[in-house]
Amino acid sequence: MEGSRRDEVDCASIDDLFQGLRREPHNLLEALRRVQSRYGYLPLEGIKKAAEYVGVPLAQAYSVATFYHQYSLEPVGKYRILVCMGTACHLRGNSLNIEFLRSVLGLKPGQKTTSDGIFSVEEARCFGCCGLAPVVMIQRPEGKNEIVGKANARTLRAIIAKYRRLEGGAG
Amino acid sequence: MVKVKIDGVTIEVEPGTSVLAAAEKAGLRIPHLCVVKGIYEGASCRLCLVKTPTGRLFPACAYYVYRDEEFISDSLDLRIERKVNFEFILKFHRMECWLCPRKGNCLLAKLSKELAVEGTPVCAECPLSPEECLLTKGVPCLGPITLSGCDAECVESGGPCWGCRGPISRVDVLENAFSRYRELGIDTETILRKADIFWNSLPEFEVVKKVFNRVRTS
Amino acid sequence: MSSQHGSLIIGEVPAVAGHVDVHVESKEATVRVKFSATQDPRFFERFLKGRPSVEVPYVMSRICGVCSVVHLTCSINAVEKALGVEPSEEVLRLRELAKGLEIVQNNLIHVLMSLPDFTGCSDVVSFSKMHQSIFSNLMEANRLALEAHKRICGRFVHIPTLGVAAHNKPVSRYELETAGKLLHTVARKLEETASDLADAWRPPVEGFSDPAPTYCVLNGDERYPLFSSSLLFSDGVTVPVEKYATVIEEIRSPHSNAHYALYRGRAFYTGSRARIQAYSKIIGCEVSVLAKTLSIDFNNPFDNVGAQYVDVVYLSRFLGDLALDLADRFRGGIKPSHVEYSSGSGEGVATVTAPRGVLIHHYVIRGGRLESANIITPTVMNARHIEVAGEALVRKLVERGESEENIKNIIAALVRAYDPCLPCSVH
Amino acid sequence: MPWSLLDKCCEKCWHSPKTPCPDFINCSLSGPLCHSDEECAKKRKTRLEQLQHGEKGAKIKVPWTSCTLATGAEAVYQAVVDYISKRGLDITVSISGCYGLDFIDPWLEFVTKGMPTAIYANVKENSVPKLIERYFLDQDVSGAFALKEKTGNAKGEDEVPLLSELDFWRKQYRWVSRNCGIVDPESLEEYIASGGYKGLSRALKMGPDAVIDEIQKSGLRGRGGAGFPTGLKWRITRQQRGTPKYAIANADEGDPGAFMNRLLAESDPFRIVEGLTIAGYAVGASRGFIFVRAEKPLMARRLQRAVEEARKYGLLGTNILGSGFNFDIEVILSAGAFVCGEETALIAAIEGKRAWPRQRPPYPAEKGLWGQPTVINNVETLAHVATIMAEGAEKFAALGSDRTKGTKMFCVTGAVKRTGAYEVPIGVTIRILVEELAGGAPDGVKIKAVQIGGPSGGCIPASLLDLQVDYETLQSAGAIMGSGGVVAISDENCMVDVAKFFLTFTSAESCGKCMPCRVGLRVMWSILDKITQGKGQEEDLEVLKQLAETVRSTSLCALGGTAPNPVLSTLRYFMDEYEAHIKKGVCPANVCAALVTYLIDEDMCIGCGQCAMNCPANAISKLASGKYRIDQSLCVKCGTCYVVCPVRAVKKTSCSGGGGNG
Repeated sequence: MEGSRRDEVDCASIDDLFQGLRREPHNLLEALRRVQSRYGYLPLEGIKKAAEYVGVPLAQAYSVATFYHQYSLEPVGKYRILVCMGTACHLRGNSLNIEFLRSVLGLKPGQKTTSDGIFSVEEARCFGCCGLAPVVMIQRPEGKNEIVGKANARTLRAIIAKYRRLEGGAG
Repeated sequence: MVKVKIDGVTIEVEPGTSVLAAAEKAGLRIPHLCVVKGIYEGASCRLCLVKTPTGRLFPACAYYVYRDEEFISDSLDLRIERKVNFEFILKFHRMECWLCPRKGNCLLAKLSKELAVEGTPVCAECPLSPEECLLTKGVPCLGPITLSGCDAECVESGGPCWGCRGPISRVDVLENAFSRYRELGIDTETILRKADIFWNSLPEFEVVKKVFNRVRTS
Repeated sequence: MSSQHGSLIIGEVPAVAGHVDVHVESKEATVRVKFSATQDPRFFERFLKGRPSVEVPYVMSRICGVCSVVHLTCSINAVEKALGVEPSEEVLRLRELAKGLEIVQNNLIHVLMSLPDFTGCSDVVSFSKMHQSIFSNLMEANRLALEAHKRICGRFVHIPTLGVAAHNKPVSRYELETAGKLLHTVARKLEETASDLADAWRPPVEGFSDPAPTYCVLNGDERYPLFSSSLLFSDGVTVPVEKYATVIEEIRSPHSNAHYALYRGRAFYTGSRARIQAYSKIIGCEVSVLAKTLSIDFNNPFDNVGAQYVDVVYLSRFLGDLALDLADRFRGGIKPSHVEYSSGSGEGVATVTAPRGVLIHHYVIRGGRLESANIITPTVMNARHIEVAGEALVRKLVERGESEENIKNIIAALVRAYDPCLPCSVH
Repeated sequence: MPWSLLDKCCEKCWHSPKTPCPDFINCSLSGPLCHSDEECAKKRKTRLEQLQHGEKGAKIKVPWTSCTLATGAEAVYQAVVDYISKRGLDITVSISGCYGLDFIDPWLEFVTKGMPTAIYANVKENSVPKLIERYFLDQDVSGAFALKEKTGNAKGEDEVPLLSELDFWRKQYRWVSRNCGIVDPESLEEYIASGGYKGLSRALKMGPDAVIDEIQKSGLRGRGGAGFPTGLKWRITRQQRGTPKYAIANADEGDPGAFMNRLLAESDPFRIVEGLTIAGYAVGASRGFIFVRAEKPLMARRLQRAVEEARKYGLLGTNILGSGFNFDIEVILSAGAFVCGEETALIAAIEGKRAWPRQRPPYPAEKGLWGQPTVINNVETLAHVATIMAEGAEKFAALGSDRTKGTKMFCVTGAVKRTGAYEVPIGVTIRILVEELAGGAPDGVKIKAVQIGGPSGGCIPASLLDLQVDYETLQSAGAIMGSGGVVAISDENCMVDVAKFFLTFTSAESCGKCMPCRVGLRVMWSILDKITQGKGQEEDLEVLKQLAETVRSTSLCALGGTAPNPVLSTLRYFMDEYEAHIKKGVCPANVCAALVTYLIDEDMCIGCGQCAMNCPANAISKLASGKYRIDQSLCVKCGTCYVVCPVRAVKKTSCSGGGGNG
């Protein structure tokens, strides 16, 4: 499954991504972000192109790509469930929520994405919505985000069921 | 030229010299590990810490002097900080010294002796290359499970390690050592019996035995 | 102890290694000196039971950190005898060399430690200040001896070089030659220092003669014996080592953890004083001249120190020649070697010349494992003799009206003169 | 598009980015200055009036920020627009920032002439028509949350309190957040109409040195956490010989529990752009950067838009307002790394490298971005700068405590009734923040500690709530002011778990460059983990302390240097909880999973089956009696049943030796 997703990536026509971006090394972060936003993750070919475009060695681009949390070198699920791990969210029970999500989705330790590639569960840093703690954010493939405030096992189960239905209906 | 005073020794150096370079110029030894002049000067290992008279700590390798300044490079608290930091370094170092090409010329082993940190096995100091290793000749050598610090004198004079300095207490090292013994067909019972000579009453030896038993049965 | 009655305790006589208390009790003209080692016994003979015979020597060498090589070689020898293994000739020679080197270096240190007693100084520091040249010469000789030792053995104590029927360290011809030359230098240095030393020489008690003049040495014909198969007593009796038990009896000291060895129920002594007397013919005149220079009275227990000095000079020459000879014979150096043997059963007694005298290791091995062991160290042999000599000495000193403080110092000096390496008596 | 204040009033006005007019800001408010024309003056007056009440005399403001969007402001906005177009009402709908009062999100503000301005709290999209009808058609304000002022001619006015009289508003001093929730954050015109860019035009007339003097006189200290005097930092940077110089706004607000920078940038972004421009002018920089945290994309969009707007009207670019000062700003989005908040790491990130901090000195003021002198200020600091330059240093210096002047925004979250961001003069007590502004603990729990300063801060016990919040006082109590996040911790939380949580955070966020931070924090974490599993030993605490000290004093940057603070402060104030875990194997707050057992109280169970349905391990089964029971051998202690039970029949107990470590 993951393999086939990888193969889909064709980075030949990637150059249009970088339009309007100056060819300066300090634009590396932005260039990588654009690659990621197109493919959902950073394919190696994409990192190469980005590095080439801004004029830094591939090694540096790779070191940057592995350093920041927002970049992912592996394909992620269609729906990325980001569980806030901020203080307020932790204190109000997000550590329980993430365990719940993982067990409901049947994720093994170290596994991020469900085997059908629909959901991935990740820890995230504070979204700045601490007033609504605990917060879970679902990144949808069309680029819109759904923020769920005051999340608990019940609401999360409902949300997963909702997206499962959506998937079931589509395919 | 500016004057740097380190531990009471005054050294005249060009402005922009690091404290470490100034100390080396005066023949003072400040332990350091990560710095390679011109290649890496990121001040990562935090071993070359020096103290200003006001008590602030700086890494000597990345503190450049532009005016007359004074530093202390050796004091009890500095030693403790260095020691703890060095223990951190060893904590996640994969110590399979018996297979390491740097054995016998290992900076970590040297520093662990210098900083009095118990961590590396005798193999780290052993002058024999991995191919000449006594273990490969079937000699039951206690090197892999014994604390270094003796400069591997026994191995140097031809005999196997007898474990004079006591057992290493890191479980992962012991496990690796066990599998190495087994790989080379050395009876671990012999090893334990030999270790029993000097470690008989050491509480740490119980750890060794426990680990060996666990690995054997698993 | 101003009157005829009283007791005196000399606590913790400082020496090279270990401590010993000496209790002096005098009661109606009978004086009793009690030599009591304060150290706890370590039960080497007991806890080695059941250990594989190969390991035994390495552990036995830990009886004493000062004369580890001697214990090691003796133990190896005993195991070999028990198992009937014959090591090759060069291995035997290297063993002699290693052991002899230890005697040289060891006795040198003993001499240095005792010299304050013999020059009227309170301690080594003041001795080093008063007799700077003697001190620096002796230290230099010691350093050279250590250097030679390192060349042959790799490290100073508990050498892993030697093993049962084996030699582990490659010794190159260069190393042998260097060791030989160094040893000759040691001998020369000591000979040069001798006259200076003679000037400074003030034995604590002169004219005191040994009340029990029986000694024991290894029996050797032509050559200074570092190993031997028989013991020689001063009354002319020669006993094969296997039969040592018929003449030497080891008993527990009634008042301490130390052991006594008695020769037919009598106290006897061993050590350099005995060796120089017994081997006067082998040693030859050059060294005898040295003994004259130092005006050694072999009948005086104190003069053991002087005898040691002579012993060191002779041994340095002897071992230097041995090393050079080996270098000549083995032009490519001596390779590590070992003789294959099956771990069998048997009984073996080995005796070697130790720095302080005669050392006996006696093992019974069954099925490759140690069944029983008996070790008689020189200190054990000397222990009773110290008491006997001490009693006579105290009587003499009290007659002379010496102060209590003086008596204390002199008794301590006597103990040091015999044997500064006390843990061996408790093992 | 109607005529705006920023447009030319007539042919005589000559301001454009290419031909800047030094009096542009003053002129657009109280102009025209270069010529006298009744018409033009009237035009401005009408426009100002329009801005306040909407072009059609009525206006609905919908807050459009991350926090309100998360509670459904988008749907509310849609409902408002739909309803207005359906009924054909003459009402302008505009967006605004956020007051920082999270507990009323999402809210709506209704403005019309002759009526008191009303705020409605927690609006649902289906209640929108009713609200609009009642306010605009019936002129009835009853049901509103608060009013801005009273006019005496609306129905139900007496029952609704004035906003300025409410506790959480009255006790605030809104100095830097004055525009938050009031102006449209995407409109430069509204910003200028509310007094914006006065500071910059004043600064440009004073000259750089006078600006630095002014800031020094105000006593402003960096609001990012360390509290370094801003004026001094600028002076040092100005004195550096190297050119070009750079000015950076640090908008990488990463502390969990702190969102005042997000709030400022989303509600009043121009203030930050103005502040950064002033900073650039004072130090002699030619380029500015705003480095924004990746997790806050709206903040970046707002700032980006503000920069573009300012550039459009000649407030950025070459020869700003005719002063000869050239300055442009680039907004850079991070890619997610907490350590970017550290200034040297931030510089590395801007350069397009890994965000690895480097050893200071040399400080960025000497060698910063691309080796050039660089001034880095926190977003809040820069907002203060713009306000100080507009209002004058004296006014600012009159606020605050003896040692630290001015105001500071604090975000109070956790176990309080009214979570939100509050601006208070520095020197008020923690009690005022937590109890008076945020309303204290929710019913049924008690606040036992307050965590101040994010992962780098410390936990202060409830007994010390009367401490003043300023840099020095907090430091002496083992916390730091940090960026100003205040998290109230109730007695339902375990302090050991809290300390472990912060270490989880900091050790995951450690950049990995230096040893004490990379390894030390992990080792400390594993000790705490051992303690929370009930396997701790007494000597662990000593080791923990020693490690914490080493990590603190030898780490390369402030991340590692402050990361042990939560551990040290909990060790200092909550030793009893550590001891309970270690000696008795009990978690007093029933939090640490390994020490807690979940049981269903059969007397209280109503047999609804929620617990069994939600149990991920299928450990809950129905008994013959219709009640439920947990099979302890299957229970994974996730706590789901505890949360979902509608009647709280699931109980947590922490019994001795519950760790099951034999």
